[in-house]
Amino acid sequence: MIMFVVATIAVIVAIVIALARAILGPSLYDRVLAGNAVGTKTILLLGLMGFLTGRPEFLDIALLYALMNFIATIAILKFFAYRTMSPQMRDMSPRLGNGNHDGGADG
Amino acid sequence: MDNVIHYASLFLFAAGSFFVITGALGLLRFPDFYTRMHASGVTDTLGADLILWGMILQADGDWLLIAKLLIIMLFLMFTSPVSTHSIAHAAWVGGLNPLLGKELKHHDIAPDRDETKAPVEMPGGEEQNKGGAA
Amino acid sequence: MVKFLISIAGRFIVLSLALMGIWLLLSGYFDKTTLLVFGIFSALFCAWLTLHMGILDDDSVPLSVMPGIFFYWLWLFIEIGKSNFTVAMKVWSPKMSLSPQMIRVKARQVSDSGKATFANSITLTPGTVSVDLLGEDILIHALTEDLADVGAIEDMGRKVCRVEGTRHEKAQGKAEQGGGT
Amino acid sequence: MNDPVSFATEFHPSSSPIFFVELAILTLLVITSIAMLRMRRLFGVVMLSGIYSFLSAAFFVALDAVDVAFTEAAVGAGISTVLMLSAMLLTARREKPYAPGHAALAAVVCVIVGGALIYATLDAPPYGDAAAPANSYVGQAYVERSAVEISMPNIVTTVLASYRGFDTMGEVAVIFTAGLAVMLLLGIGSDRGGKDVRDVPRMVGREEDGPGLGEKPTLDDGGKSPSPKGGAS
Repeated sequence: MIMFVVATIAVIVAIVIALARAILGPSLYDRVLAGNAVGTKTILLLGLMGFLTGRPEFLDIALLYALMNFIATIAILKFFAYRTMSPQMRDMSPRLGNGNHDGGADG
Repeated sequence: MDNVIHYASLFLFAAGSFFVITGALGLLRFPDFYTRMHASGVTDTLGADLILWGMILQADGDWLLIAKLLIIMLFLMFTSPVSTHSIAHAAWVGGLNPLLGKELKHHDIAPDRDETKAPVEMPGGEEQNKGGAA
Repeated sequence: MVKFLISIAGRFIVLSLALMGIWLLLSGYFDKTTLLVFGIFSALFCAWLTLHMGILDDDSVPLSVMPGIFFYWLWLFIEIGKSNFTVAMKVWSPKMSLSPQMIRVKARQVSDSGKATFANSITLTPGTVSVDLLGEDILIHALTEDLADVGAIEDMGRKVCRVEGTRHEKAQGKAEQGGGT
Repeated sequence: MNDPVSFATEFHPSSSPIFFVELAILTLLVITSIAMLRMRRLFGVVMLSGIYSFLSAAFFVALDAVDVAFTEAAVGAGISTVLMLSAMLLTARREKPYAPGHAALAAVVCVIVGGALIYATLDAPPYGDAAAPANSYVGQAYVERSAVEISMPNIVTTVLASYRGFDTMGEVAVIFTAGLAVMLLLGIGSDRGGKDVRDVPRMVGREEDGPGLGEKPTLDDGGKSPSPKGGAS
């Protein structure tokens, strides 16, 4: 039991940190990355929670999460790369964005 | 035998937790987007896998459970590089420049886009001053 | 036998069986006749859809790389472990002496799935992420100079070529040509 | 409520680790929603709402509501992110500054509605109470009889697909129609739709309220944008 507790605490701490990165930004891609990281950690958290409650059959939902996380990330990035959800708009290449996107040494 | 499995999974959980925290810390500490991406990879690969292996050892030979855990692991193995690559690719074609070299200097090497066409807002920056407020 | 397995009919049968197996694993019911019939029906239907859409090729059911790819994955797991330690040390070291690099590596794989395997392997090993794929060039962002080891990455590429080589003989030759760079 | 046997404490003793997991997730949900409120960049809000649905679905699992969690994961984290991004293609990327008067009004409405909801939960039976109405009348009959009558192992499935079959069929028809309508409106899969989406916003040029695709290519907008969020922070 104690190992599940330790791992759960670790995963929750990791979620907190990733959430901080999602809030701090600074660039959009950082947010997508943080969102993706939170998704991965939620999958782990779900598995751990199943073991904590003694009902690990609920792993199905972790599987679904893995799928959804992937699909959401790909959809978001399609949105950035092509600025559209439909392939017909592919020719509209987005303008080069070039702000000051370095986040400083320690974010 | 039971003891061996117990200690092995204890070790796997400890190591997995360490790597999950490491990945998250890297996500916070590293200086720019491209380097943070590597840190997030640590969580996705080794951290998640170690914890999942630990769970497999704890599954008490319930092979349906083991199969599900293995499928999750395999799925993470296949999807996480694809998501990481597509984030990196989107940032790259969106013109986000990486910090390179020991001095972590900006290098203006990201591919140029046609600036007259389809203007959109900056993919990067913008909320530079937001960090303190949030 | 092998020839049959990599034909369309063989792929169809293998895909249906695999889908049915996954269905059984995820549902966990083996004695409910109604559910089993539905499961068989959905597996066959999905396999038929794949056939109908014309994507039942060797990329979607990669039977020809089957034995070799598992050894490659085993090797890859070890590589992932090693490079994870490097990145983890960078994260915890107080000074974080990073020196990110952008490098280019040739992807000499013949098939798209081979190239994807190579690029994904690069991304899976922490410290290197494939950023762009232009023709045969993979653009890689590496975390430090040590990790930006072109030789090691091309070695990985050769391994992918070898796995793939069971069906594309010329990949071998191509890989050896560019091995020295 | 005044039941001598408190099922809530029996199922969820506050010393149980899952209780702390729930607490942690709830805290994270609060933090996420405050961050969403304070953020003016709509993309960031979409990203955070994706994170929010992931976390809240995890919370549903902690509460043993797995079917709700399934729906939340599929709809909240998957589809709605995509839909909101598609909507952002047609509208602005940044929230307009709001008038303070409206904020006060909204706060009053929120407090009243929230208070009413909290007041309503006071009457709800404790968590996991076997004598609660949801568990005693029809629910019990479903639990007892579905295995015999329908011979499907999953009770939720039997209720949805058999006992409430007509209801479900109607729901599916409605959702299918709605989905078709959305696809027609967005023009997904058609050549014309995509072009229309690009052409219309180009007419408008302003930065804050102009549609994202029509924004003027202001080069140095990057770090020091004089946009509404400056005022908010």
